[in-house]
Amino acid sequence: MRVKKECVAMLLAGGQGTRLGALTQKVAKPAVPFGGKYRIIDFTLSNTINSDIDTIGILTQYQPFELNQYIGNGQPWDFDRLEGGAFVLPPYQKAKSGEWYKGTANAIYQNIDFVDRYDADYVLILSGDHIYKMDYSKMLQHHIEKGAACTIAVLNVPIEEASRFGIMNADEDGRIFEFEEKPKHPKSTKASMGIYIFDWAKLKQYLIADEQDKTSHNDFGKNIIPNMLNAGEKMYTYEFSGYWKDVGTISSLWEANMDVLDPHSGINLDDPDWKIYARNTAEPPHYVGMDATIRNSVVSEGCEVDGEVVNSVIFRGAVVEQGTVIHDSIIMPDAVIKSGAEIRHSIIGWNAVISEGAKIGETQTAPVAGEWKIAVVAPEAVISAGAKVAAGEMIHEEGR
Amino acid sequence: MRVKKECVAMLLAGGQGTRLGALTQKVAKPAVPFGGKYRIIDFTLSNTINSDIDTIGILTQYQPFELNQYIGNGQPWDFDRLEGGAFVLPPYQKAKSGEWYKGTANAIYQNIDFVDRYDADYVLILSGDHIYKMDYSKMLQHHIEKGAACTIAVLNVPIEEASRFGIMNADEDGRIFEFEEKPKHPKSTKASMGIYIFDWAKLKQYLIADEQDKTSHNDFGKNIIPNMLNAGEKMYTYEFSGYWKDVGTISSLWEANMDVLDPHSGINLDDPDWKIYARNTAEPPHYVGMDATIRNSVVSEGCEVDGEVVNSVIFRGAVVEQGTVIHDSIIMPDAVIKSGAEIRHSIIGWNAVISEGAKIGETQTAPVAGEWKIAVVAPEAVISAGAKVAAGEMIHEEGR
Amino acid sequence: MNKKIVAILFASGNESKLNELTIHRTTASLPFAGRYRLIDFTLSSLVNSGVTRIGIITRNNYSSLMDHIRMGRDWDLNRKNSGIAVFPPFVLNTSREVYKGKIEALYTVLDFLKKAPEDYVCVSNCNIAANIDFDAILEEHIARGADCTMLCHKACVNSSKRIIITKDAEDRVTDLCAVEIPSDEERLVSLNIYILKKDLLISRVEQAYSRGYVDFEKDVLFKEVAGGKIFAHEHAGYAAIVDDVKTYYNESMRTLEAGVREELFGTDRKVYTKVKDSVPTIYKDKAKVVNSFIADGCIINGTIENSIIFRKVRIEEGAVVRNSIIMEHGIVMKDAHISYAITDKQVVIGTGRQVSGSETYPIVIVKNKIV
Amino acid sequence: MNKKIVAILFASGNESKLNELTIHRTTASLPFAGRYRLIDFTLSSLVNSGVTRIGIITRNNYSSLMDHIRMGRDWDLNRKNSGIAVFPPFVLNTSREVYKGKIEALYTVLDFLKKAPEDYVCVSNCNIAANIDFDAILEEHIARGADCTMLCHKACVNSSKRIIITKDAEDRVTDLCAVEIPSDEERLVSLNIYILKKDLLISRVEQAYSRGYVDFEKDVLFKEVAGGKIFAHEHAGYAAIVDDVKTYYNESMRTLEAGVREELFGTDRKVYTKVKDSVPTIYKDKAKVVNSFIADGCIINGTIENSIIFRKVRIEEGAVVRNSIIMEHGIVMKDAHISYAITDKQVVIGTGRQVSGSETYPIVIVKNKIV
Repeated sequence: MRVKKECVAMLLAGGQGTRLGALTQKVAKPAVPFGGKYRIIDFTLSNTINSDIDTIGILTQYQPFELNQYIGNGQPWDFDRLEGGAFVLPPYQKAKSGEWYKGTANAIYQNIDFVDRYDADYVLILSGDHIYKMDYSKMLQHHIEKGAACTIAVLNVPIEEASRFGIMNADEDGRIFEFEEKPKHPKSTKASMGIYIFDWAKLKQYLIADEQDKTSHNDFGKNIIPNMLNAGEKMYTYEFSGYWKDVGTISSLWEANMDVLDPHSGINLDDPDWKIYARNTAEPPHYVGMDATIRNSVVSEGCEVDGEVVNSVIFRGAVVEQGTVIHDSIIMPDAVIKSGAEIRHSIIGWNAVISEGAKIGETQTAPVAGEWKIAVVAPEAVISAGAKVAAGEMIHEEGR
Repeated sequence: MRVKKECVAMLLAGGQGTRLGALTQKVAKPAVPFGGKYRIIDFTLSNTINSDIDTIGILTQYQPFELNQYIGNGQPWDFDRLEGGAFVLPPYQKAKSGEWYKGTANAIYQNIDFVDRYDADYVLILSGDHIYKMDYSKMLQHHIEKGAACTIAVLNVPIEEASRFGIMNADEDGRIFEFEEKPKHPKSTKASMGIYIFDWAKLKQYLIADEQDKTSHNDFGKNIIPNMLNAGEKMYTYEFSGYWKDVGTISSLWEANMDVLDPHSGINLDDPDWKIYARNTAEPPHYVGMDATIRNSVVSEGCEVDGEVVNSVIFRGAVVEQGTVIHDSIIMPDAVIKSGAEIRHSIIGWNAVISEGAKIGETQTAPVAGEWKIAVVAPEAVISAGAKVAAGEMIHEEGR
Repeated sequence: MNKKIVAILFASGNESKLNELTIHRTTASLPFAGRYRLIDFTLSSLVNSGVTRIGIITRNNYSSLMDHIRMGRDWDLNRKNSGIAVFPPFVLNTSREVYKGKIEALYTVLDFLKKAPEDYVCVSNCNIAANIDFDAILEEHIARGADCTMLCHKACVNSSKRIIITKDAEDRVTDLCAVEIPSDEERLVSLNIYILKKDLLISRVEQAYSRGYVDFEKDVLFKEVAGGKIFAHEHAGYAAIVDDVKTYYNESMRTLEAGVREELFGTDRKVYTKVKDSVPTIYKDKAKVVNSFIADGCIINGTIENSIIFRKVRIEEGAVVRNSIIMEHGIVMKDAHISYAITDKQVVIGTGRQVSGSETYPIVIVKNKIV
Repeated sequence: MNKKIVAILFASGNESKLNELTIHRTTASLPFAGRYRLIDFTLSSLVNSGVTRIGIITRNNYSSLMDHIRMGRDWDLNRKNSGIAVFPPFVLNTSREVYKGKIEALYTVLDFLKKAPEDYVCVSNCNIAANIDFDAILEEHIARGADCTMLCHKACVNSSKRIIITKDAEDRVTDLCAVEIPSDEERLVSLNIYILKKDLLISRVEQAYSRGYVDFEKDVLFKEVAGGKIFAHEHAGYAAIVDDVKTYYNESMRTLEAGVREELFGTDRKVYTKVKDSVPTIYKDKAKVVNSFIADGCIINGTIENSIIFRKVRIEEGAVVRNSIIMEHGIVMKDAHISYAITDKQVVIGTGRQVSGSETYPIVIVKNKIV
């Protein structure tokens, strides 16, 4: 039996997020923890279900177990539907051939059968490394009203930053006439958010043609979008305003976590009309000890905190012993910070152990050349007693 | 969070089941329909959950969509557990490398992380192309009581057929001292059913060693089992008695379906203590028309039958028009048999259309050289009006 | 604007007229068409139209209904932020008194309605068997600027009370009247399914409740006709209102007509029901079945004509079932004959027994009875 | 032999002594330890011990319990062939009379017990907070050839009635007595959790019911002691019986002790509860929190000492909370002071208000009240 779904979402979970270094050594980027109890992918998954789209394929060929296990039956996000739901889709063999995903477009190409199975009219392409809240159903409505072949979500960025983005040049009605990838002299401030809605029948044509072009990078930004523009397809921008952050670098991941602490940042996680779901791990409430000082911080379930925590995000199950100092830092799930340790402007990976008296990172007052020098300790790493980790240093699993 | 599971099941769903020809052109063998409303994999999945094992990895690199969509959130088999459940696991890329499954052992090797994630003590290896009902928890108990490194389920076969199987030669206590693959002169009648329980820590060692052996076929039967025997590991048989059938060929698939009609075949699908689950498709009851004759047959939901159906299995949603004759045949889901068609000793694939007056297959009274000459019409194929298909012929998707 | 529908269903209806069939169940959970309960049709129509917030108001005997619905999973209604809510029949939290009419019943769920983000509401009974596209009806409702759209169909009034609609060429309802006189003339009969703007319903219910009114149709709807914004939507396909034994029998038998089956099941809009994991039906050597609707899990070795056979029924050799409805787990033993009968769940007709009613007066055999 | 356990839980207990805390709920659904309901501990212990067939006998006020449990999904108990069954409190299907004692209550579920494939049964109240490994206890029970294993712990009897166990060196129970006299002496107190062979329980309940007995402990258990096959199993970790406001307060405060938290939560045996998708707790600039247990979703900008704070509580600037329990959605507004108090759900303590009880007599502020 085939069940029709008007719109199917395809999430490009990507390969190894190399810019996140030690944090993505063992997990795909979308599985990286965020905001005290979430993972990055929770935002896209929650947006999708909140937009009434109940079928999503998550395309990854890199370490899918963590994602597979995390998503499980999809129930935490309400994706445990009779038909549809959330599927992790690594590459597979067809009757005659099989190959790894070559690019973003190729990943969709290889999963044409998946989308066809749901007889979808539209396909929503998402990426898995952005923190934002967005109602895709409004974008879909806009797409249908414009009769577009493709609609691209755009964000107004400051003109001085525009050259870091893919910029859409569109007429007054929002119809795109030109697309420039990281232009030196940007003509507009409308930056692509990497969120596309396509007419599925149309996209399929372009994917098949693109696959036959041996010179193609099989990439949406480099090939599919320019090809469609050149062919004169009706392509429109859809303007998004609100909090949006690419968390593809250590510096931006840290910033986005700090935004959770800032009531004016615009990212409100506690909106009953737009809940962000996450898999629950059955932890007790957190316990705050006799010697604790916690200010301007987020603390999650299962933690034990008995030190000084200021401007920091403490993830579930973390242990912060007596006499520690944690400032402007992110302590990921189940990390243990032993007594006397000092942590400033750092990210401590899950299950890492910072032993007694270790000093991680340094206080900073402003980013250097636009980037914070955040010290990173890899998941599972052990930092021995009294050891020092400098600002911006990255300690891998072997520890120090 | 990691949740311990005493035993994790790994189902080798295999590659393309070439011996099933047209039936597995577009789906993996375990997804082939069986017994009126089931698929082959329903038996292994139901056995697993009925044995209180709630975590199963389904290893396939061939056309996983159908299986992915069929298994979905696992709910029909009660696999929608908080932790664990049913996962379709195609190959994936690790940080440094990625490759297709080379053999049965390599498929498990590539998924070591999956089993480790559940901290399993034991791993149950299953294959996806057998029809049987078995309580694996009893086999596990036997394994634990014997303190075995490996336990292999065996079936007593007639001595004259023993040379078609992998034969286990064991002492009185059931300890295996020799394993012969398809021996010319079998010394025992204990045939391996392809169902193994291993101590996971032990199996992991052998898998890692096997992976380093460049000459290995990375296969359980050819490499892992002989290697463990040679090393003197404690390996025991576990005797199974009851209905068991390999449905890897057209002839045996047909036979197993016919067994459903035979109250003495030993396969009782309607056992409240050992239910066989399947994904439900919300069809109405079947309707039997004014001119129908149905005898000694199985008819499932959603069918419309108005012809003569004798000794046949009619799957859900099939339409059998007036004036047709269906004898000793299997009509898979949503196939349409138009008026005046005659079908004998045949398998008609799902969604196939047999047009007016077509004649498929011929009456047979006994198998030739042990095999029935079953005519097969591929899924989705259309047989035109008046066309003839001979006994044993296989018609592919293009139709006739 | 949230152009979506929240639904309120009344699980209980004319239980008194369904006699023995509703001793242990509400009308909503009455078995119908071989494997369904009546409520399945309304729930499935709603779900297939994208309605996922459904409140069900119960009156009594609702344990069979709760058991059937569970958390709504079989209708894909096990939702985190919507899904099925079942309301007890008490007007006030503290009271022990059951609601009197639809007005009071609706008054008990005003909070639920107010909190729902949907702007439209569908109010329906659960004694309807039909496959309805509420999406299309809502579009029509909005396009017409209607206050209320009443679903109706062409039918003869042949037993219970029905509301007859008179409408003009633009489908505007010009008159409503309740009749009870059987007649062979086809008329436009209300299905008692309404689409309204949610705010309008809330204000009308509050007004009516405060004045002590109880009957939604008579005390609210009939009065609104004058306003000229009540429209009728004629359901084109098959629709049945089941509210007494006679309509139950007749409408069941109509599901044997190809056209009716097509209209009820033959669309992309599936009818969902509680999944029971039964095996396919087995026909033995002596089976002779014609013109019948047969559910899964049966074992048939006798003769069946013009009948509806529910799940897990056994018809033994030499048994003859004609023009009858045999519910789940029924057994018709060797050489028994049964015609024009409705046997409830787990009824056993003993070897050689004869049971026969007549077309105009089918016999009902109550649950668990051994004849 | 099916060496597994089916469980029967009594959702209701000493409601009368819990006063205002159980107006709207059963003891089973009493909030405890920041994010749990009392029944979560028993359910989780059972599930973690591989018990998946659980019958819950309700008495009254069970809608909050039903709402909490739903289909048991949060405890992984949404099973096709087992899972949670909730039983209404009626002795007979047709009767409207609620059961009188445990004997009658158990009599109502005899069918359920007989159909269950498990050979052993666990009978428990739902007013226990403990993390219990029933698997190990069952093994011990079987190894000893016990008729009944009674769970108990060392404690002082300080308020309600308790059953005191006397046992010999082999843990055989030699005497049982019910006492109500507060005492500072530690004794072996029954937790009212029993493991029995299922067939034995069924026959004892049938015998006792037919003789008109109502009290399981007095009329069955006490008499069995003579047989010499009742054994005691002393639970080594933390265990609390919550049956009046004083024990509720004291046991809540004990969860602030590191050892108690470790014994209740610090194992691989997780305590599950209904998932609510709340955000982490936010500490603002003026937060000063020590020795407290704080659930998710709170916003804290005041002082908290020695307190239990449930989900979604707001403590405003200048507010001081000491030695108190603040349940879900509570608000302590600017400069309000509260000590030795238990505030139920959605209680608001207004700006500058002062509320204080004493250690021996904590104040209870009922649900939804604004102080």
